Amino acid sequence: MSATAKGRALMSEEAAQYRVPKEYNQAVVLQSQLVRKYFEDVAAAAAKGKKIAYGLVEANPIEILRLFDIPVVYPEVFSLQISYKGGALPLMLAAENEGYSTDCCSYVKSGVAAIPPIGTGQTPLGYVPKPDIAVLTYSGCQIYIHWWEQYHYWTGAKIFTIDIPYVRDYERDHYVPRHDVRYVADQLMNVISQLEQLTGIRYSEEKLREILTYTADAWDHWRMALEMGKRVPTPLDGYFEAIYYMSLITLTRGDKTTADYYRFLVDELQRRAEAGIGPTPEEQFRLVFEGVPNYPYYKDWWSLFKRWNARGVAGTYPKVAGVVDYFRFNPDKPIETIAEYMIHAYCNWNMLMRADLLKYYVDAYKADGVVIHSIKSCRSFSMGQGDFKEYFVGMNIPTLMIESDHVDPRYYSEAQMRNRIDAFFESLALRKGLK
Amino acid sequence: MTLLEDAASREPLELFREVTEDSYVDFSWQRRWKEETGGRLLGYFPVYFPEPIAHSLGFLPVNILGASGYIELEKATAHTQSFVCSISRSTFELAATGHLDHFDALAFTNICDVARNLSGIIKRNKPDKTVVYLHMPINNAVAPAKDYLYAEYGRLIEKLEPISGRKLDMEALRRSIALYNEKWELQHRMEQLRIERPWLLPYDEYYYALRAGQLLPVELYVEKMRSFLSEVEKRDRKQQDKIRVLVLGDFCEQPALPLMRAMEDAAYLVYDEAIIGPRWIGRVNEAEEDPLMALVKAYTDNLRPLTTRYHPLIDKQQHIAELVKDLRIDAVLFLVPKFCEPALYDFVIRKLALDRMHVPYVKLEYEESESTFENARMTLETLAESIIFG
Amino acid sequence: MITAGIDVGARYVKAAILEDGKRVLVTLVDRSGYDPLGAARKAFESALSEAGLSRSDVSYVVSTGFGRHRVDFRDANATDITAAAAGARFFYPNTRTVVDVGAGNTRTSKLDENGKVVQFRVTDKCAAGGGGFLERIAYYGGIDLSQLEELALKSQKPVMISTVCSVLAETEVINLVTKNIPMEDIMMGAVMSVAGRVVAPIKQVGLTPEVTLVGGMNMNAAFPLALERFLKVHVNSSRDLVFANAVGAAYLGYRRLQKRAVIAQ
Amino acid sequence: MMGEEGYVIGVDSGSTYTKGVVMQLDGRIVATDITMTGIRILESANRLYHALLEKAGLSESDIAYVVGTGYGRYQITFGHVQVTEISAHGLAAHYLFPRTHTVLDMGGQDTKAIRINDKGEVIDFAMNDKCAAGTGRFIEAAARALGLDLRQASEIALNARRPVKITSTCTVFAETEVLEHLAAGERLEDILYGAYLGIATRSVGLLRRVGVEPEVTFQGGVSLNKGMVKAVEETLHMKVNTSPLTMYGGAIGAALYGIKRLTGKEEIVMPTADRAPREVESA
Repeated sequence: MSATAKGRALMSEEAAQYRVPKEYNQAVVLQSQLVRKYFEDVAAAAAKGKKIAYGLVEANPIEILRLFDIPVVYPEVFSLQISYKGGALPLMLAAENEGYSTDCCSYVKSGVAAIPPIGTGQTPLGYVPKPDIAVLTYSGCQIYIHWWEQYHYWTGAKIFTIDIPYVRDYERDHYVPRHDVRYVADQLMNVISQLEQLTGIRYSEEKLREILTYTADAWDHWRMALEMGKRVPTPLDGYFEAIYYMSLITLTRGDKTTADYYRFLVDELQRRAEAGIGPTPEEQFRLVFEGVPNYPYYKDWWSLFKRWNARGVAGTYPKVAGVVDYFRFNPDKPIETIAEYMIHAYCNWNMLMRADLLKYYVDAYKADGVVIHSIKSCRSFSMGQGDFKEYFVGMNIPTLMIESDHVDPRYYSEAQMRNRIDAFFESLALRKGLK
Repeated sequence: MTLLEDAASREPLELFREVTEDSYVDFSWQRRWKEETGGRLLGYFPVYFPEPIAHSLGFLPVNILGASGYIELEKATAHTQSFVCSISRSTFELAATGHLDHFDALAFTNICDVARNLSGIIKRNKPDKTVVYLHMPINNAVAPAKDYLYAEYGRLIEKLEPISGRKLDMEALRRSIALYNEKWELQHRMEQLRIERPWLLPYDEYYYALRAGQLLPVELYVEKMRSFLSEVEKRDRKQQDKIRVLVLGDFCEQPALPLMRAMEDAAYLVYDEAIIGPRWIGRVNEAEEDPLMALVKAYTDNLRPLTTRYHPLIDKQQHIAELVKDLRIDAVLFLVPKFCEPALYDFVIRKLALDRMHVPYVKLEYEESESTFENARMTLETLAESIIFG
Repeated sequence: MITAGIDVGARYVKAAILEDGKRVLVTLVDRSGYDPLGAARKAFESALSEAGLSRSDVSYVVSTGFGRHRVDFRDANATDITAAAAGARFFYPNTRTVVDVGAGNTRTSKLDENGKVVQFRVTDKCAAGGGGFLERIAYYGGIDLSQLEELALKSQKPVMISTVCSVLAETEVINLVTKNIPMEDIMMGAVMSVAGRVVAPIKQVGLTPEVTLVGGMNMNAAFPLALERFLKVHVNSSRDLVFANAVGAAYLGYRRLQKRAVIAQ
Repeated sequence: MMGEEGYVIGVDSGSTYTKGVVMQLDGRIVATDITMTGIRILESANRLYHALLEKAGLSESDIAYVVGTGYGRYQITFGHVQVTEISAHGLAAHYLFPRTHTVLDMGGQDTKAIRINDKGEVIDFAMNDKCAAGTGRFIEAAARALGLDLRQASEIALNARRPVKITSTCTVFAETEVLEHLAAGERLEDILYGAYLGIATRSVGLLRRVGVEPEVTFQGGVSLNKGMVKAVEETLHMKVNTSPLTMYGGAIGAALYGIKRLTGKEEIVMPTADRAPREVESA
């Protein structure tokens, strides 16, 4: 094509394929090494006959389970990793042959179909053991309950229940009644005594405090890394890269290696900022992202934004592992701080608080607009996102709504996705006077 | 003549039908009740709610169950996605178009993520409406659950007292519990009648009588239900050679009555989960010293499974085996609302048990706004054919 | 002894006439249009004239399909699944699994050794509309259904198209068209996406050979092949099986008359 | 900068039909044409391109700029530049009806609600979600199932008396509902208009997502369907602008985008001489 009108210079293939130079991109390499080691350790423990626990990302009970030396498998994480490596479709079909509907969450379908009796446990990530116990931390997603029930009836796994009330008072933001924290704390003590009987290990508050000290340190540096998105230009993509960096705060939180990792991450982002390096050649658009990403086509989907030199500055999905902007761990009151951590998972916040958090991100991170990625599988995230759009249109904040699924590849159509993303940036360019 | 005088003179079934159809969109009956009696209106969505608490504070607790296809989903299309159940979308449409404005408070509970988020977006669009979201405990096997729910009901009472203009009185609550126990008892009696002699009471009549129980003042309803049931029990109708079917899945979104009629041509639907909320807890122990704790225990200690409420001590597969045996069931129909994820997961758990017991079953999806039922009729006929002419 | 079967489907009416339950005299197709009863009557009359028979020669008429209740000249009616089972067994006596991909829903059933339906499944709403989907793909591809069949059979590397529902599959075909993928690979991909949506209900009734496909999808030879790729088992398919429901209904009528004759002795 | 003479071609390679328009730099439309997109996008775009030249009596050298839009825009290798059909429909609506602020575009596959400013530039837009795709194709499929051609399917719905409720968002369910109502003996007009009202309700819901500000212009292939226009106006309680040219909204907008690139003009409106009588009184 001959004449490239000035408008088209806003889009560039070079930007779409851009990779951060190696010396500024070690954190993601280190992260995938540590994740691979985590999977190897879990498989080894299972081979030695240790009891395996299944855990959930929201209200992740990892500190308690570390106390009793119980390895934890997170079906949400192995499902998204299988999908990221292109292995989700056979699991969808296998689950649907067993009677699961197309409307069931694709996390649940791949999580159940990957292990016996439906699957074999062999996955692109290596062997994934089935659960002996399943710790149900019902926070932010009702389908967690139904998912854990599936494991109970398919594999006989024993369910340990921790019911975490929703942050639900529409008259007072962030209000958590006293009886909520006491209810969660009482249940934590109940689960602790059950785990004492199961493993024969005595509960030691001193050891829990030590674990929580590492957790708090990793947590604070995870927050420092994410808050670098406030800088103009931002050294990191507060959505697409943050989702890579999010793995360890979930899988291995509570030990020195993880705390050191997030210190290393903050240094690397610091070095990037000083060298003017970022996830794209230049920073033309700054965006806040709401919603779960598309894992099966992650890199292609990301390049639809990179093509416009657009960078995510903040995202709500990484806060599923805990709203790190709002909550801080206090190792001195271990049980209570874990209870409060479990309450402040992103989807456990009500819709008004979620809308306010997004508005805070737009202001504090100086964003040009919001991208809402609605996914068919997850009604906990997606139901009512249309209302968010109305809310932001009312405040004259440009908002794009796009749709696919987070694990099931059958819901991603690139032509439609690209059509909407290009149109959004065309109107955003006009608005920013970049014509 | 006042509304209540007119209602008192009316034939029970005629009143039940009128107030049910009025509750699809307008709730004009409740609006007139509020104007004439000065009482307060509380709308709750869609399954379980502790009605006696609201009643003892002068509220008429009303079960909002979507618009059953009688309203166009225009604002709902803007604010929600299409992969969400229709009852939540039509309930949003009712709120957004002002059909719920005369309700003094709206209450929601944690039955699924869709209903939870619905309460939030209704509050954002109706900022001056009192919206209460109750987190009902799911860890009901442990003692702390009771203290938690007791305090949570306390939070509900704190929100309702300023609207009702008076403090909760324990004796008033005891009287309300007695009244509602009678209502639940009558509804249970009708349920048993459908199980034992389904030919006496067609599905439409059963449905109108059941739904009216959460639309009319309990005093009026109990009186009308007594005379209605005695009339039904005296009916003399012929029993047909139809299979006995257990229906599971319709606990929230309301199946269209013509759909149920089309299926009743082929089988007796002896038990279903429509309007399960009020029938579910059975009885509140009136002998309990503290009536509020009695209400709490009626919830936490109820071991009857319900898809929208988890309980660690319940074995759903054992329960369906007992249900099939006790109700002499020939086949099970999983009637699942489109996009209703909780129902779809319980389907897998229960079908595994039915496979082991070699009990025939079939799954059908429906939407409240459906207007064609040929597929449903044909499916039930085939089920019946394969059993009767086997 | 002459019996007739009228299958009043959502899109097409099919009529079949059977002699002594063995020989199929004639089978006929007509569009249901917006007067299904009129179309049923017309199909029956033209079947009679084609077979050189008059109305009085027919001892028993069984209706089936969507509009079975509205066929006022019937002796009895049978549901699609019962008629499909009888029709499948008429052409392939060892059938134990029947697959009926209709214009609306798709139904699968499992038969015992003497052909009785022991279990059946109806697909989810989202999996419906297989037939209509292929018609639209052909129409907008600027070809007719037989060309679609030809192209699909030629495909070496069929492309993966969504098996969730036909609306998503159509979105995907539009997507693939923008990527210049060979036409035959898109067409076979489309046929496989319809087959893919039928696998779950087949597995749920238990895959017991022989598997027989009944209904309109027999017109497309690529469809049974696509199904065989998923099931890894032979699928009986032939042009006759397009009329399995109508022939099955006529056969049920014949068996009914035989029973009456036995009772009469 | 080019003078006022010279020609621009806009090609809208849609999911179902490929439409094209030849325009002069002063904004006059010289020729329009349409063909089925089919499976080979570039072939049908090329075929259309040469048909346009013939219709306009021009040769390739007269064409200063070719702009592609629609799904197949990246396939049109003979084009100079592409633009999304959302931006294109915005420019076209402003060109055809200058007081437009909200555009409803209904094509074969997607329904789009677009808010534009006083120069036809896109402020905000919303598109149907996956379960509601394929409305244009559904209307054609329903017409074929009822044994009607498109013109009949458009007029016949106008004399509906009691429209049948067809509420499914999904076109597969809607088609089953149409066939079942047919088998139940409902009147043809009532079934068809019932389907149109269902689609209109969802489209107006989509318009709500971007906010409805008069005037509203209805574009895309479905805007030719008088039954659909009536259903949208009835649901919106507001008149909508349509004309024989609104089905070419994408192609016109693409051509206008080319003219703006070449001439630097901020805004282009249809010359009053070209306006049909009805449009003049509303311009």
